[in-house]
Amino acid sequence: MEFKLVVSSSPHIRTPESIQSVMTDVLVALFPAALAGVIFFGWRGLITMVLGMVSAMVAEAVILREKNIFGDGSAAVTGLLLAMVLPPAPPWWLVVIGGVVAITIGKHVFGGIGNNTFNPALVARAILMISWAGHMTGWVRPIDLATAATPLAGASTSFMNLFVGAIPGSLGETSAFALILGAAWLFYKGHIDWRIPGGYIGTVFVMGTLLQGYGSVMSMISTGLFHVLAGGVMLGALFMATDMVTSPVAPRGKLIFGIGCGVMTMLVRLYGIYPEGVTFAILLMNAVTPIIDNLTLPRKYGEVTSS
Amino acid sequence: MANIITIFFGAVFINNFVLSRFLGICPFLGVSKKVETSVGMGMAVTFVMGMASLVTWLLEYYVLVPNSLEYLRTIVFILVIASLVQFVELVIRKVSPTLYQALGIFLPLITTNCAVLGVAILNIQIGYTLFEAIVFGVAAAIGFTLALVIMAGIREQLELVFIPEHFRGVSLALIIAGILSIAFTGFQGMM
Amino acid sequence: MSFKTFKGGVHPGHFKSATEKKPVVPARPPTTVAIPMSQHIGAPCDPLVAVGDEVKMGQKIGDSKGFVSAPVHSSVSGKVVKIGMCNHALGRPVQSVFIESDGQDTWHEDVQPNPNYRDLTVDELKKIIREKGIVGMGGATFPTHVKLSPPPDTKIDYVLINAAECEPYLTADHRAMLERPEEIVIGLQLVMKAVNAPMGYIGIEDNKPDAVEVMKKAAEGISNIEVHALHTKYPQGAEKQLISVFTGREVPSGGLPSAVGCVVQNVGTCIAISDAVRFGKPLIERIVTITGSGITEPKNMLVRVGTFIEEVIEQCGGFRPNIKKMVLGGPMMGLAQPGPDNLPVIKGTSGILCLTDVEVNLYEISPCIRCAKCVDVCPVSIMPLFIGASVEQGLYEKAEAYNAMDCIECGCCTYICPAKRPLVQWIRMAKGDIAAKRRK
Amino acid sequence: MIGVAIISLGALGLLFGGVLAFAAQKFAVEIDPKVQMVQEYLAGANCGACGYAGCAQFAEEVVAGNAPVTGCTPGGSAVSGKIAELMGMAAPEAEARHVAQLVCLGDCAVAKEKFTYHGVPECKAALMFGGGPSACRFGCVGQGTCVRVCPVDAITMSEKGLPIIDKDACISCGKCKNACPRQVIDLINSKTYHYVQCKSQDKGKQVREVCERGCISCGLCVKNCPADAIRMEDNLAIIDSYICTNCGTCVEVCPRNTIA
Amino acid sequence: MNVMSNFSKGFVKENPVFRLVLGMCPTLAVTGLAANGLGMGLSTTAVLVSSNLVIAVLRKAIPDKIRIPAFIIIIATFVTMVDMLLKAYQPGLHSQLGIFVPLIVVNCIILGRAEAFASKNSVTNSIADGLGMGLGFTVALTLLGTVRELLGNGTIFSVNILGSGYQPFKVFGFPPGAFIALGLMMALMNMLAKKYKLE
Repeated sequence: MEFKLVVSSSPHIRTPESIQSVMTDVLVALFPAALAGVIFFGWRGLITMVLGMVSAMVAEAVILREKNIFGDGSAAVTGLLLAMVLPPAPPWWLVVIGGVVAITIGKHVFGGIGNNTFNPALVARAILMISWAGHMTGWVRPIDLATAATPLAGASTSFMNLFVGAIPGSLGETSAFALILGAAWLFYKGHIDWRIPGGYIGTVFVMGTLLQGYGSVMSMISTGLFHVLAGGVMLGALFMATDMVTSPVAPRGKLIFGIGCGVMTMLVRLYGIYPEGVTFAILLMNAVTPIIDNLTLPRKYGEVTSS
Repeated sequence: MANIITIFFGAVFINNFVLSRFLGICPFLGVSKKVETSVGMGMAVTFVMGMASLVTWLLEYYVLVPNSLEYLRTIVFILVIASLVQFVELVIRKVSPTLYQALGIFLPLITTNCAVLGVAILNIQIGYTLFEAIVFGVAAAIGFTLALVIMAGIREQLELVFIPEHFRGVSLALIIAGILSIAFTGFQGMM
Repeated sequence: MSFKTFKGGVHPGHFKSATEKKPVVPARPPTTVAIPMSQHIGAPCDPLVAVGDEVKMGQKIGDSKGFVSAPVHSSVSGKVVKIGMCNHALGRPVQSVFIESDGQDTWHEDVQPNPNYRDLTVDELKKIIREKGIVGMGGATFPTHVKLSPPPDTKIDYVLINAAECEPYLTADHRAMLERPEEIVIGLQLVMKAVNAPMGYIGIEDNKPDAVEVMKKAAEGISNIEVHALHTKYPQGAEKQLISVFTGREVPSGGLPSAVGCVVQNVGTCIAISDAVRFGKPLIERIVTITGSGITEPKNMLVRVGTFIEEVIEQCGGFRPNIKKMVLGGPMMGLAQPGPDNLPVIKGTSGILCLTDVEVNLYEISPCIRCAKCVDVCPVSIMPLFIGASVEQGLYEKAEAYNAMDCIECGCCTYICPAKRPLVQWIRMAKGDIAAKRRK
Repeated sequence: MIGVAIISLGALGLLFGGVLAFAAQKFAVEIDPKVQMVQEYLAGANCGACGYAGCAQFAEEVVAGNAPVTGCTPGGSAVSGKIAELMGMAAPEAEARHVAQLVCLGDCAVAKEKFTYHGVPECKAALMFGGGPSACRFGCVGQGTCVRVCPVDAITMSEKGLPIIDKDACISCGKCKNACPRQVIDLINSKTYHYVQCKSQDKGKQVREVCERGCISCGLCVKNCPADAIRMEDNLAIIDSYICTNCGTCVEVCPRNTIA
Repeated sequence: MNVMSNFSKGFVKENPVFRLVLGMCPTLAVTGLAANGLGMGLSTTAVLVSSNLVIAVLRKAIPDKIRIPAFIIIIATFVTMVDMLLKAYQPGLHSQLGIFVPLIVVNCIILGRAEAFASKNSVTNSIADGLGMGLGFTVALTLLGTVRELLGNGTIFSVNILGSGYQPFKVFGFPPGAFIALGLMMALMNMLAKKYKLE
């Protein structure tokens, strides 16, 4: 026979989806929030995001000795996510160090994509936060870019501003509207499950309502809503906690993970010395993900419950 | 009562013995390869640290202080802990082989666990009462167990992936501990 | 219009349009056939003929004493020219009887019609089904008489006919339903009688509305047979999933369908049973779908068992030059073959799939990104990602702990995996290793 | 002052010593003497660096064969040497070194392939399909299982699909030999005798069809060997290492350059 | 095994920190500043050498059954002495090292070397072993301390190196940075060991 055939194990047809396409979908989903960041915080925001992505991608390409700088796209996602949890206008070296730290310590010491235990962007953010707390809390008001405190630190604002994102805060976390828009795309593509964001946001709302919203029903609901919309909960719940690599795989585990993130976030906010706890909460839950995974294996088909 | 809760919460989360006080690192790195083993180790440590807190506190305030022998503290404490552990091990091994398999086999390891001696000395340095000292000892051990189990879970999962050669083993374990330590700083200021 | 569904599953493209409208055409009678002595799961047969013997069509030429086994028959009349090794769809060459046809196709005297087939006793029925070499024709080739002999204390409530044909590309069952609906119903009735089942269901995926209609008509007036349209979802036709869909029961892990009072049969098997019982014809031919972009003229053909695939391909106009892969069976569970040479069609060959570069993408294996899509689609709720990774690291005990043995090898996880990981292949390796360890 | 210290320490020592001595007798449990001997050698710090719960458990696991003899890090090389000796695992270094050698020459340039294999990169997995992609039933499968099992990374895969063994790095552990499903890796001392780089037991004609370098059992080496060290077994030349004088005649006469 | 090789193996081949992974608690805890690392290392060395000496001298006199408690007492005695000496002459360092001075007694290196080496070898060899191991430990601690201090504070032994414009990478001064820095350094050591075939 003149041609040589390929022999492989079944199945012989595969979904067209690939890691690269998944990562591209995530980038697309992040676009509205990134755009909102640029609108509210100007060209400095854009530079921060580009810098974050480029430094992460370059670091990854160097480590993998890969010429294609986009690679599978995961470094771009990490870099962009990192930039979105930074203040709008940090010093350039801060962003570059963050990108490199995320890719090296957050990802490649574990063996690269898929192996990391912790969310690389959040690892980098936490390390930057501990090292350069001053630069990491340089909050500014949208548009006029005057120095200001975040709503979580006591600044008053309206719900409309909270929802649209016209509040001081990290570059990509302020606009709940844009984040939801992007997440809807990921839901549609089937890349994220409702359980993590649902458990997370639900818990934050419930805990905010019950633990801080004293007084009337209205004040309870508005306090809960405030905790959901202010700070990094939306970005964390929709894009950070749902990171496939570092969250549980089983449905029940995902719900537990989301609730755990919510509880931890609210504990830090209400009782800790830090105004915001999303980073710590998600990192902590990342750490217990293997344990959750092992405790929430789904019941296999036809399992004999008791014999 | 509130004081007790503060001591407990503080020792488990805020000033976790392993992750922020650097006590008991050797067993933390050595015995964190399997979740099952780490749970057994944690239980043994909890038991011993509670006992050690009790005994050393009594010795300090009823033997050393009355005789102004505080300078012998290190010697006496380590002697007591070593003997205590060995004694308990011998007893358990004879009395209940099952308990020995689950708990006893970890006991020898605890003699040189600096967390035990550390907790005894800290109890005296901070000046806890007897009850507070025992709570502190047990809480510190629970914190140790928590860190150990989390670490073991992560390392079990990492068995399934290809770790870069030079990072295999302790090196990566230390980096994970570092990130865990960051995550635990979130508890700062609670209580 | 859909009936019910099961947990998990995937929705690959159907790719059935090339052949679903094409009636089954009989293949040219083969000049030489190679009849493998093992065309089923279980003990292989020993040849009953010697080189130089004259055989007739339908003559039994191989049998075995094993219970889980089925005899094989000659599909031509002629002379035995060789008994030796021949390639086999399952990968390893097996002992086969090579028969040169005399072109007469004279039937053997054992092949006699039985007009009073309705009066046969249960034992007689089962005996005929065994003697005529009937095996499951969906691809698994489990001897049918074994399926029809559940443990004595089990009561069978339902006979389910798998007419879902959930594998993409294949249309053999679809055409069989359109062309021979009565025989399917008779086959089902015979199976129901053999296992004393009060109720029979026929399940068809709702992407074949014409087949649903034809079958409903054929079953009209028969009170204990119902035809249902099922969700179009792979693996709708898998035994355990079909049982869940119809009865809501779950086959216990490691158990057989009879444990929950069910027997599942394929459409093709029903026709074969009807042929065997009514006309005494052994299983010597079957409908095969020859399709894929690598074949010049896709067709549904009635092919004799033992016909060389080379000859079948030739009758379909031959391969296109850009063929990359040849698969026996469907694309989700079929087996890729090194080539069409010296490889006969057997009882379980439901399709010959010729794929080109378009379909055969040689993906590189990437690291798992734990997206958990394999967990979502797994119809038996196991953890393909962990089993795969365990086997990759050589940790077979861990693979066992993640329920590798419960895998039905449907291929959903591998199909959906964005990292293109060969999960099923790893799981198969784990199953092999674990089974070997358990035997010890 | 000093007196008090001495008295109290002494009293404590006596007390604990007495209690422990009592307990040791009262609660004595039998231990395997070999375990006890291993325990003697260990550093006894109960540090846990070995990953086991203390020296006693480590000693047990070593005797059971589950733990490596080098596991005791505080003890260092001296301790591991002694344990290895006790366990009868001391490597005899006096004898000549046998290193892993590939005994197949069938790279993609000289050996035919039936099909292209695609899937799990394990030789065992590739063999499940029609007996593997290589047309030769005895040749190297080329999926690199040996590369992955080598503990010292001494094996790499060439571009032509054959493993290359770094003989200096090889530690003669034999893992590659055991892992190879086709058994085309042998531990051979290539300095003292020659060997045939083929495992095919097929007849010459079949070998010619699938490979340019395989042994075709022509028998030239057998005829020409001055020491009568070569015999033909199952269509394959085999050189007896005890008789081979390392003269090199067979290498010269082999028409397919199969002998090295 | 001669005296020289007993001495030198502790530096690289069997370095207690990087190769044997022992004595991790003080290694991580006190290396925020290079000077603390040096002080801790030297204190440990002093205890290690003295206890090795005494144990080697007494190795035939101590009954086998009670040797471990005996060793512990000897070690604890020296630790207490070092504790007192530090308190008297280096009060600053003493308070910096804090609880980790008395905890030298449970450092696995010391008891381990006592049991595995000093109790079975001559006095000279034991001193060489103790000195080598101790200095290897000191070097490792100082190295780690230097790296952490430089990155986390811009100084080495409190001498400003990176200039006043340097914005310190403060994480290396805190517990998480200790873990991460040691982890990275250990990976580096693994790489070097592999390269120079020190397995």
